[in-house]
Amino acid sequence: MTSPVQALSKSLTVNDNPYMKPMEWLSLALLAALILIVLPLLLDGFRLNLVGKYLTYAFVALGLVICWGYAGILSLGQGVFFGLGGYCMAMYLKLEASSPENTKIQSTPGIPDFMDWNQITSLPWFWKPFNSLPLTLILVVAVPVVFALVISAAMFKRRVGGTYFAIITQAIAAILTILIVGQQGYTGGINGITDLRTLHGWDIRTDSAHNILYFVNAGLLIGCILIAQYVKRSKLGRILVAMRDKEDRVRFSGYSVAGFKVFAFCLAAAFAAIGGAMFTLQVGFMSPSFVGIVPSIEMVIYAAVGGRLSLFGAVWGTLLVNWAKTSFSESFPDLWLFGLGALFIAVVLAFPNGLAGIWREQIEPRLTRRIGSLRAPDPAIAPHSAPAE
Amino acid sequence: MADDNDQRRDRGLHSPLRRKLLMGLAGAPVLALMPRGALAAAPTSAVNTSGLAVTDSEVTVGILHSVSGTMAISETGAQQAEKLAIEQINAAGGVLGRKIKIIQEDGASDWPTFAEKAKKLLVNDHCAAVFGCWTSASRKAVLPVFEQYNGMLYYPTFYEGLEQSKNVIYTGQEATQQILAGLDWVHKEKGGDTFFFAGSDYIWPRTSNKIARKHVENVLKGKVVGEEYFPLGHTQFNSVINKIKLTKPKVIFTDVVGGSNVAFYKQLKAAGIDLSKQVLMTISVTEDEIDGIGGENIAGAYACMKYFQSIDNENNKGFVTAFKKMWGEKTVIGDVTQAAYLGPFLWKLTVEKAGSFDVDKIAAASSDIEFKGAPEGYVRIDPNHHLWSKTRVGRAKTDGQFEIVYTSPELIKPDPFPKGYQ
Amino acid sequence: MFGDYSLGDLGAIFAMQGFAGLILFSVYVLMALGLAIIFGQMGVINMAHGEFMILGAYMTYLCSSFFQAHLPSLFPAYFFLAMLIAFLTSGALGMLVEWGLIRFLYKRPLDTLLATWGLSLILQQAFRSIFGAREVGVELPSWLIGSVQVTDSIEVPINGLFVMAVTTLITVGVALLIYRSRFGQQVRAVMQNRAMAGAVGIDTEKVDRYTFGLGCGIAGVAGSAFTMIGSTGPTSGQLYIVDTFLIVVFGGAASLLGTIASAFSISQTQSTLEFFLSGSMAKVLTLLAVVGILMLRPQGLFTLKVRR
Amino acid sequence: MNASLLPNVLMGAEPAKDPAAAPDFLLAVDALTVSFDGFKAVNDVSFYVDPNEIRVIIGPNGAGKTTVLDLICGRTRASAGSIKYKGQELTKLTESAIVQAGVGRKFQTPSIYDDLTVFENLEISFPRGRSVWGALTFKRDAEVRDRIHEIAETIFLKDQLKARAEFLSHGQKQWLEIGMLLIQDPELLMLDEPVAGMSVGERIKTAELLNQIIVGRSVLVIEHDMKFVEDIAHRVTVLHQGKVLSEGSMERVKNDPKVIEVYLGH
Repeated sequence: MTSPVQALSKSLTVNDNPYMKPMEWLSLALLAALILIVLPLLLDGFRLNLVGKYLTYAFVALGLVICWGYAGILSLGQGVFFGLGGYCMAMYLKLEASSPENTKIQSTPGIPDFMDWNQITSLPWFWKPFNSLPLTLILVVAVPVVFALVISAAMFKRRVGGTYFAIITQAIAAILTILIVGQQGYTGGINGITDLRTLHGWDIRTDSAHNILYFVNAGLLIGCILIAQYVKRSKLGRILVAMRDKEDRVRFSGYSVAGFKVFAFCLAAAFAAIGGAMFTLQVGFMSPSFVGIVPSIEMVIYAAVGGRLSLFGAVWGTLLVNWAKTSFSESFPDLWLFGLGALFIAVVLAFPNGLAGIWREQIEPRLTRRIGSLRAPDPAIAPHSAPAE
Repeated sequence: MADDNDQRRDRGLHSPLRRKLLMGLAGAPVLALMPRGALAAAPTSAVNTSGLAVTDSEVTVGILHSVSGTMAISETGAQQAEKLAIEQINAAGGVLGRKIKIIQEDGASDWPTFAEKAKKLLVNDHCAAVFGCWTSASRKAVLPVFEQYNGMLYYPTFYEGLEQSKNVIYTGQEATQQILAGLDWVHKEKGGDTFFFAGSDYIWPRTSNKIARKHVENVLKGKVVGEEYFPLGHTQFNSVINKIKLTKPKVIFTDVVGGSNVAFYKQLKAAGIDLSKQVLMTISVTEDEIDGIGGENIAGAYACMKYFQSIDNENNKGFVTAFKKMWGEKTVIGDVTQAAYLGPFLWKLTVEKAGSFDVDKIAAASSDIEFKGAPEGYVRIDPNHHLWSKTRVGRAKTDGQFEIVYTSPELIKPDPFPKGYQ
Repeated sequence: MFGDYSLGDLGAIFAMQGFAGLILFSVYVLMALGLAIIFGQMGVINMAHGEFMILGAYMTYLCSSFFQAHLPSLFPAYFFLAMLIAFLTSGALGMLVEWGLIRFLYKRPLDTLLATWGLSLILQQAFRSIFGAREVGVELPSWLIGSVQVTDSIEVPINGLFVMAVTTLITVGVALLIYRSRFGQQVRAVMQNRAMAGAVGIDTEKVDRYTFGLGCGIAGVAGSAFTMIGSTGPTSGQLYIVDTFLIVVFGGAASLLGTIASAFSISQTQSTLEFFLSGSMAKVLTLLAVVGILMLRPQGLFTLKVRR
Repeated sequence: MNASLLPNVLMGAEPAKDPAAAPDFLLAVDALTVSFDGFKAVNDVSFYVDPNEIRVIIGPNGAGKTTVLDLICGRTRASAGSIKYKGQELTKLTESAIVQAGVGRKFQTPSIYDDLTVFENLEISFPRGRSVWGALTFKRDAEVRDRIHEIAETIFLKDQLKARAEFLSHGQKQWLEIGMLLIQDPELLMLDEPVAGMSVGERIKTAELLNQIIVGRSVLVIEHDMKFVEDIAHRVTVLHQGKVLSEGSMERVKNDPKVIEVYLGH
């Protein structure tokens, strides 16, 4: 009785769980071509820097695909992690820009200008680690992830989920904004941390620096997509999908659901933090306006427009919404809000799977018919599903 | 009638400048001296050596304010004043014989958007000057952009100081200019010796209050009995009102901004604090804000500004008439709106003095530029790129206007890094 | 910090501080009641709740302008009519929104959140286009201005008393409606078991629509009452939404009593903290405490232990 | 495995050991009570299951049968009483820890992952890589594949391995769920109405399936179908209004007057 089973299993070993399916390789190639070749060739330095800024939001959207699309955890506080990552980077850059020579007109030279304005005479302890670049690079990811861990472990252990989690993350975003604005002596207040100049002596304000940072950013984004893809096709990815649909059942398969949710949330926080740090480097400052509720919800819409289950969609969605925002708000600032509002509604009512859904339903079938001879992708394995309930 | 006024004023301010120009550009084509002749101008290659958007007949400038988002409410007036000023300058022949063309961008109340759009105006559009920004945060966001790409920003809002840049002309007051004379006045005239500070929680109120506290404690030998800050948008002030009642200050000194203002004054009134008896001095309420607060809620409060719509002089009458003609009878004009109106004129005068649109030359030529046609009266640019101006104290009336009760006798020197106040 | 004041002063201050807390409490209850119905009973997250409030506030503003211009003799009484109009307008818009949007999303609560956020953006821009970007102030009839002298040093603002009275009336009305009326019975039936309620002949779609309309209508009245205290601008609604949701969640979403208890504890905490700390820090600490408690006790203050 | 080697449990063979003589129960439920809002859904329930015993719980609707299973597998927390599994207290453990200890549970309505394929459903239930790190680094190696194919064959789904579970028939979904339990290889298996809602053909196949899988483990079954109960039960516990009404062999229970009155007599 074993031989037919083994034969069957052999036939399946060939390719039953590849790292990426052909269609995914194609998507990756298209995306990489766009952000690494096409856009840099087509756009001038200014526009390219702008795209670089948008791509930092794509990190957040990518995290949301894992955490919201796959694990079903909607966080309305991703701005918190984006902001924390960005602030960590900004603190390092600010310290570098506040050398005693640069700040000799202050009453206490060598500390950031806003501290001096607020009668702070020595560097607060939590700023000290940011004198070191390697430590900063670690903290950029570690601080948001630890914060995410603290928030999520407490809540998921107690099975707070769904709408409650969304509301609480939103409240945390609100709290952090008020705190940053209120503690301006330590944080730069509502102005944020501005006038950042050099990264370890390298001037980040020049056009060539912007170009280099753009490619670093794009490279990191593709790296994060590959990580997310690894997670998605691992058993953990399937557990996330299973959990989203039947959380109880996963428990009765012997998994500690809270642990998996915490992982998904922390991964999303880590991605957001990397995006935040790259944002600070490319834009040259960080302010509390990225921490609050409004940017956090806008970042959700990027993921929704791209398709909440599609890693590549997250990037496309982010680029599309931001492109629309920039071009609309240049010509019709009033219409833009109507447009954005309508986009939210449309994506929920009419296109719950976003751009990726349109691609899969309209374009992919035609493509596969063309290249069907290469290898027919298997619709059965991919989790094509309507949004979680 | 409005046109008459404008033209009169324009003529008045052009004639001495023309002479200066003559001296500065000896041998330059005579055509340059004919302000109303569009064709007449110095060759563009001479007045623009740094690749700005200047043609033989046109010069491009940017206006960068929030048209959308929470700050749109505040920034509307400034933007309107800048457009009015530019229209008037164009009607009078433009700058160096060139009409001013406006490119307007929306900062959308979002600081990175300000930075992004500022960069666009400088890098893509090569604007010769940009008039804009309102909040400190937006200015901080664009400042590195202006310094990096060598642009020229005319910033209209009264602000906290602690800044000075080659690339910015601050047409509003820095904090000491706005506050100190007012505190002296309230101390002398109203016997103010105990103060309660209440402000919104961000850099401008905190810095202003810091300066005010030093002045009260060190110069006036008075006492600050309370200092409170609220998140932006806060609407519940009953607790602070109780604290005010408890501490019984002679003077309530406020810098609450935005929507919070309305709640603050309404609740103050409801709690029985009568502004005809209790002295309240604000540095954040202009005619614009009273529109939302309601005159009856704030009547009796003193505001410390450099400009009120009710200033009685020829310049201001002309300005108010022209502004209402352009933007509607119901519009009101506050301090920042007037400061914004100064920007284009100061730039024009500087360009004409420098004989060039080049930013470096303008930055250098800005010192000691005088503008006699300012609605607030005579103003002058200090070498530190801030304006010399007077401080006025006005008392709010129920109709939303201010009755001016004090005007500083002299122009006050701008001092963005005040010694002894940091 | 109390050393400088007499005992009488302190007593008066604490009395007035307590009253300040009560006003804040009334405001919170008004904001949260409508949401407690929509979120607690229907499970819909209405992020546009603040905008429904602001709609009510704008209606009050229109009424006030109209009476001032055309019926100055009736101006003292306009506020009552204004509240009614606010209720009807916000309620009607709410029913329209339920019909056009919400009813497709009952099974996807997280999606209602996104869709209603979109709705709130549209409403904000609509307010801005119609009423202008500037904040508008509503002129109050003279009898609502000023304060009542309770003792020499204790004064109580009249508009505060009025807000408290309105809150009490509305709360009692809603409680009667939900727990005593036939409509309330149907609402609770539908929420507990939609299929069964439908099977026994309740028109569940109609109940949904009226429930949502009721929640929005109460938001409208809240907005109307708000004009006495704060300002009305296109984006004012967004300021309240986080507080309001926290109150409802903290109270234990399904219970009106919980909402009231939660509004009471949050308002008293905040108002007491405000007296000792700055407004910003008082707000931060209050919200932190609420979030902290919710992390440890996610079901909120009042929930029944139910079989899962 | 060879079907012919299985003991024919359908004949209702008695367990080898006498329960009174053996204190080492596999599962000991003692004075278990749970109340919802004062309503005691389970009230002072005690019973003991031996290794390899097949125990059926019967009782009218609302007797608390499903709640007892919920309590054992940690889905509901007990108000009082204890549940000992191989000497280990279960009332304090999380659901996943209880499963990892060796207790498997099949739900009343088929509970499978609609969005995943049959293969993936089984793979998730495979008892390896249950930690976050383990799941990330989990390899679909030969052992996993062989085991899945083996189980798939047992549950009649070897041709549906690549199909999404959503598209299975009701009976196939039940089998898949049983398969998911089977791959965990639990020592105590709890089944909640395993043949409810099945066609006659499916029922026969299911009985055959159950027959195979109960070998070498203890089984706790809730069932209404008396014919089925009589076929498989070693012993029967009758619950009524949250309390144990009667316990013993089917024969004895059937003749208990209390039972006849409340349940069988109707």
